[in-house]
Amino acid sequence: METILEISEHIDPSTVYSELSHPESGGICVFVGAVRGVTKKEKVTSLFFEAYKSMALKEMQKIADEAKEKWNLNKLVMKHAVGKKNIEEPVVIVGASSAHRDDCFKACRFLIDTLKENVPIWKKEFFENDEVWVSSHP
Amino acid sequence: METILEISEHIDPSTVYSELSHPESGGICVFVGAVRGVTKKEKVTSLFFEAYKSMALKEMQKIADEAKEKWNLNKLVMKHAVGKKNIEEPVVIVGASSAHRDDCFKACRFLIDTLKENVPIWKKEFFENDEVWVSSHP
Amino acid sequence: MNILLFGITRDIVGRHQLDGEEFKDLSTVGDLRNHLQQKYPDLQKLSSLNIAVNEEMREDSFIISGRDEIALIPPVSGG
Amino acid sequence: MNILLFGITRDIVGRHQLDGEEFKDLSTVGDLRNHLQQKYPDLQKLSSLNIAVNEEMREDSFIISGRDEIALIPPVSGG
Repeated sequence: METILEISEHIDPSTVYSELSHPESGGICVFVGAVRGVTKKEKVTSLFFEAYKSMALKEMQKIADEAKEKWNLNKLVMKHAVGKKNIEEPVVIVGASSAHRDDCFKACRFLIDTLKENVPIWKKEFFENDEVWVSSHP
Repeated sequence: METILEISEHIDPSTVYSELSHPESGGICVFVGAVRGVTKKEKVTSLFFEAYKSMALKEMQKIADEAKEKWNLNKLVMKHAVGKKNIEEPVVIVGASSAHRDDCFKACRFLIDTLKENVPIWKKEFFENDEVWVSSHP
Repeated sequence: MNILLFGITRDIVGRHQLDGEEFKDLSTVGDLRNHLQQKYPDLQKLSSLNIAVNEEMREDSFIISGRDEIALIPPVSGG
Repeated sequence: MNILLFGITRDIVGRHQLDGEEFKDLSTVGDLRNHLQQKYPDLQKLSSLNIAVNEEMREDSFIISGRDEIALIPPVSGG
């Protein structure tokens, strides 16, 4: 299975279809996570992402391998942005293509859920008068 | 909720993110259906799609309205291509954006499943020596 | 009354559209389906054959009139 | 041994990286965590604090050596 993994300053949702397109794929499912202007009722001005890049890419590869075992996939993409991101900017793109749609839907959901749990990337939320590393404290 | 419905000769997956992006949306989920080179072990050369366009757009609006009632969505897109489509070409694009990812994933799956059941669009498969309107016969 | 034909129903009938003048004495969706299935027996072989009146799918008991736009809806297969 | 610091652990310690010379007598992941939590008490307030050795998350009993790349992994929050 062709797998594209990337951690970089800018990720581009407009190219993901050409990356996932495959002559044996009838279905392509993509999830894009973007910066939302409000969280828990507070107004967010921007986010900052930091990655332990070499380890994060290894963890992403493990997730890709696990997805490939669970479902029949032809192609798979996982990309995460780092640095400062403003509202509406994409921060994560995951997707897969498969012969039938059930596989790519389930794989896509698994990719984003597992990325959020396991990949060493950290997000700081900037509010008007505060900044917080998300989930750091109980 | 802003809703984009379209039935046309060419649909473009590369623009769908900008169409679904929204300052209150943390998640965007998109499904693209494309022409697959094999179906039930036979080699497909191309597909042809035909729509009862005015009724199809009405049915798509009903599906969009139902999705909007079921989930918290900020934007929604449903596009279907008509005419002759070659292998790997996109034939359908559906997607939604929402504050949290669960809503856009569930809505996206609902949009494609319901479109396939209810919208008056017909697909003919062309094989090397045959052509068949899909699902016409028991 | 115009009757629009799509997909395999157009192939069976051999036309995109039928002039409704011939069907003006038929009063319901069910009557129209029966009439067409007698005249074009290959329509009986389809997995299903629904009828839309003014862009809404209708039951057999639905009354049709000369001003309606009617369409034959064979099994859909979009997506 | 280098110790890499990310996210809130970098803010707490005030540096991107610690020179491992200070920790050369510690033999396990658990020992290292205890040592750091004593020296930087704010590390005890985190929801969790994992330790990666050569880019793999390791249990407290895992033996560390002077050649390892070690990283403090506070609660991840990507996506």
